[in-house]
Amino acid sequence: MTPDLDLVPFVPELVLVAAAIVGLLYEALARGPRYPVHLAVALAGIVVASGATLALWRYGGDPTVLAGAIATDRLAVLARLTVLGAAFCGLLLGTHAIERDPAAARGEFFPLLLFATTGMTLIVAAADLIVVFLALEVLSLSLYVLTGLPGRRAASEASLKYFLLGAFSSAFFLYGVAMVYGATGTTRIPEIANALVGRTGEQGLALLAAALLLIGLGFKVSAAPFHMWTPDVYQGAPTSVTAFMSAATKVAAFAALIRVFDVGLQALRWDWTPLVAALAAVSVVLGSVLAIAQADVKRMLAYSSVAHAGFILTGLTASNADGIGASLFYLIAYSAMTIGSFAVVGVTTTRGEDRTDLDAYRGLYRRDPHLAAAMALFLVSLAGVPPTAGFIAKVGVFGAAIGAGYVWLALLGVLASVAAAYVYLRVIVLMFMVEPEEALVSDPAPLPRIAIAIGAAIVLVLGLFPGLVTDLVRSAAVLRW
Amino acid sequence: MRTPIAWFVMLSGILFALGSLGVLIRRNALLIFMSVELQLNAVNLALVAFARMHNALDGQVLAFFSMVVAAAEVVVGLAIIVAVYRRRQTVDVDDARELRW
Amino acid sequence: MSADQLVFWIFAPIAVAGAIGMLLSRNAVHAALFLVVNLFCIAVMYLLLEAPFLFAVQIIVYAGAIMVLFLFVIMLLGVDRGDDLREPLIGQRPLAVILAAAFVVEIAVAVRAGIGFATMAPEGFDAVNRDGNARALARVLFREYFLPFEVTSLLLIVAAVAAMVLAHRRARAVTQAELERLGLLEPPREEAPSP
Amino acid sequence: MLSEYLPIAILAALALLFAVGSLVASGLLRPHRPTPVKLSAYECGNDPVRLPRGERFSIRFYVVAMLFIIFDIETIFLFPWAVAARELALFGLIEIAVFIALVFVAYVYVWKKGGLDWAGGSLTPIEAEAASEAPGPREEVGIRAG
Repeated sequence: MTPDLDLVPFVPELVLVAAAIVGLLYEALARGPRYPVHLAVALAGIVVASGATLALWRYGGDPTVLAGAIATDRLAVLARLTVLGAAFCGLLLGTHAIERDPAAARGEFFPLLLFATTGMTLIVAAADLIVVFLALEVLSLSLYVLTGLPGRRAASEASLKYFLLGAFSSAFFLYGVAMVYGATGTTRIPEIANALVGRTGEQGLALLAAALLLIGLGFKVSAAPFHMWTPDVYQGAPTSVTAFMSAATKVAAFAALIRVFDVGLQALRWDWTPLVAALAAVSVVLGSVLAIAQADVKRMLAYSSVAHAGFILTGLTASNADGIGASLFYLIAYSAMTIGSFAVVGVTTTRGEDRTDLDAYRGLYRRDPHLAAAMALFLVSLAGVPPTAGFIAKVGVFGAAIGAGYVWLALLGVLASVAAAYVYLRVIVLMFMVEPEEALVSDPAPLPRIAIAIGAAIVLVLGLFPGLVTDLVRSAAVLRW
Repeated sequence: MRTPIAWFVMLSGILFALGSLGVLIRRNALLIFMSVELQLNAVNLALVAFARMHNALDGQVLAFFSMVVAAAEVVVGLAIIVAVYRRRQTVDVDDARELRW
Repeated sequence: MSADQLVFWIFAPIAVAGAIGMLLSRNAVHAALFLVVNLFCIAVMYLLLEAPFLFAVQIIVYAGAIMVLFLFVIMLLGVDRGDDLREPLIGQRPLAVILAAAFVVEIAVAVRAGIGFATMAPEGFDAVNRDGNARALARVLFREYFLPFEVTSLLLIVAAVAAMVLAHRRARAVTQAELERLGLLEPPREEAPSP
Repeated sequence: MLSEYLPIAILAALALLFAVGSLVASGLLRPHRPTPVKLSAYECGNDPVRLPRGERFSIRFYVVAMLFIIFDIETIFLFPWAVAARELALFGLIEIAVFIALVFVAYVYVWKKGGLDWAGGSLTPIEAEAASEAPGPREEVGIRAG
């Protein structure tokens, strides 16, 4: 009795693991300057994995393969591509950071980033809760290490905080898995759905499971009130890692959330959508309000990330293809904006040292008009002003929430967006209207600018021609199981 | 004759709650981490109890995986704690003896 | 009361007492030892639940490896400083206790609804454990869960990298440079390093 | 079912009894005549001045312990596989080979990065200097004694 071994839907992960292992062995065995080779191996891995993922768009086999562990639907394809894009930009930014500060550089950055990416692509495709859990651990452990990699005090402490709260949340997630297993006798997400659909009467264990799983994933997507780690970790981690994880972790965790709740616990949606709505409301309000009080750009973007987690959750209150599609669109748009803005933060420096206080942005336009324009674009998009991707994304999630009857949530979202716009406008005013005080220089290195250009292009294209991706998103939102 | 499954699940729930309590009230990173280990063990107990209830071994396999994850987590977590401690110990002599967050 | 129930009622209170002891002890070593007591009691529960392989794994992995590593790190960091038990935020403690109690009540409600307090485990686990628990477990593990099994190897690799990167060599090299910059250390002497 | 474990329980009880009994017996039977000299901490004839700065013992112990955990886990997986190896046939063999190969990568990495080297040979120059800089308790005591 050999299990079915259709490895095709698993090729992206195989490629990423292979690239990570080559990188690790290279780091162990090679001597001399290594970063070009590391970068080439990692980029090759990501590009090949993206190609393999694209080929899966037309995959016509079973909905799940490899003993029910891997889903083959288009949600997995689209979310994987987003994660891989974020990893691509993260690699460029990380290489730049290494070039700038070779003394603090570690070659392990590349394999670790690939392992984190593997965990993320695996989690979005996982159709078995235990695979979700293991993938969550692979990505989390890699990110804890990446956060602490520079060995500076702030990074180490951020890593510790991230680790402790991450482990805490993993325990909740795992308890949720255990309760699902207790209620249904399986951890395979489609089988859970079947077991729950036919059932009448008491769902005590399954409801408890839903709450626990939501807590566990809520930590990972940094939804309030489970966001305590976000500002400290985003601030303490190296900016390249922050850029990568702010986008990719959110995509991965939200894709897992969509699969677990909209497939596995679909039968209980009347019970869990109010919980999601409550999380969304708290996140939107807390994130927007606390972002106003920040004087550090990375912290400000961290709180903005909390608010955006709330907006994405708003879309998920509509537990249907509309809601999932809107959330997916939001995830893609948000990834581009957040990576772009953190990339700008990464090159706004003084004498090679990161400057993350708002003062560093005074008069950025005079010093570096392109950089200032790009940052302004990202901030406008984060604020949700047309004609950017952020605006289309917000319209989508609010529409989905209204369609599901959560009008109050959509209204709250609009109000919070207006309040949060002040945060982003403040930075734009600093960049364009104020004269620079010190002789600040922005880093002219090409690699981060490529990442910034990619982000800006996506934000603009999605904002001006959303029709290009709406069909893709809509077909990815139809879950096959 | 035998023991009701619910007893084991309740024991697991109590231990999990005590573990969460430990995370919330302790301030030493090592003790917080030990509380997380307690939580994971409570989860394992529930998994094994449910396996017995369903007359299947899947739950035991899941508990097995969870132990492996716990081991990997311990290695990473303690490495981070050691790294933080060494930094504070040697660079910042003033609060060298604190390990809080 | 059957033998099984007797064993349960001996070890369950010890497990809870061990957990509470861990929560309340000031000294990290004591806390670790309380945790070991708790882990051992849970291992006994695995026996009651007919999972002897996990009993062995629990003893080997947790008591034998994980807790030893914990004690190692406690020794590395020093045992002489107890944890500060003062409240970091006023009112946080009672709130945490209330939350934990609410959680237990919630579990009780869910278990009552989902399982029922009197429901016994079904007969026939011997058939499930055919040819011994380890072998039966292997059949499930290596056939139905082969993908998660391979994924765990990634966890082990990441753990190895973590230990080498964070705890091994470099931390000291950087510290040296930083110490010099801060003027906390005299410049390196010319003498040969000690053997 | 549980009676199968009775011998183990009896053995555990005996071991506990012996350990506790030995301690109690030695406490009751030994002569108890303390003198100040006997009670003083012994370190080259002097009271220890203070604990050593830095780690209380080498970080290398930690790295070795952590490597032990990783390979401990590997063996834990090998055991059930070995018990059912015949039944699992070729598929099981391939699985375990892939697993071992992946963990072997970790092994090669750790080995090449010097995680398995004990002191001596593996010290980087900076590290060796740091080691010679760090004032240990022996040094202090020596100065006081002189």
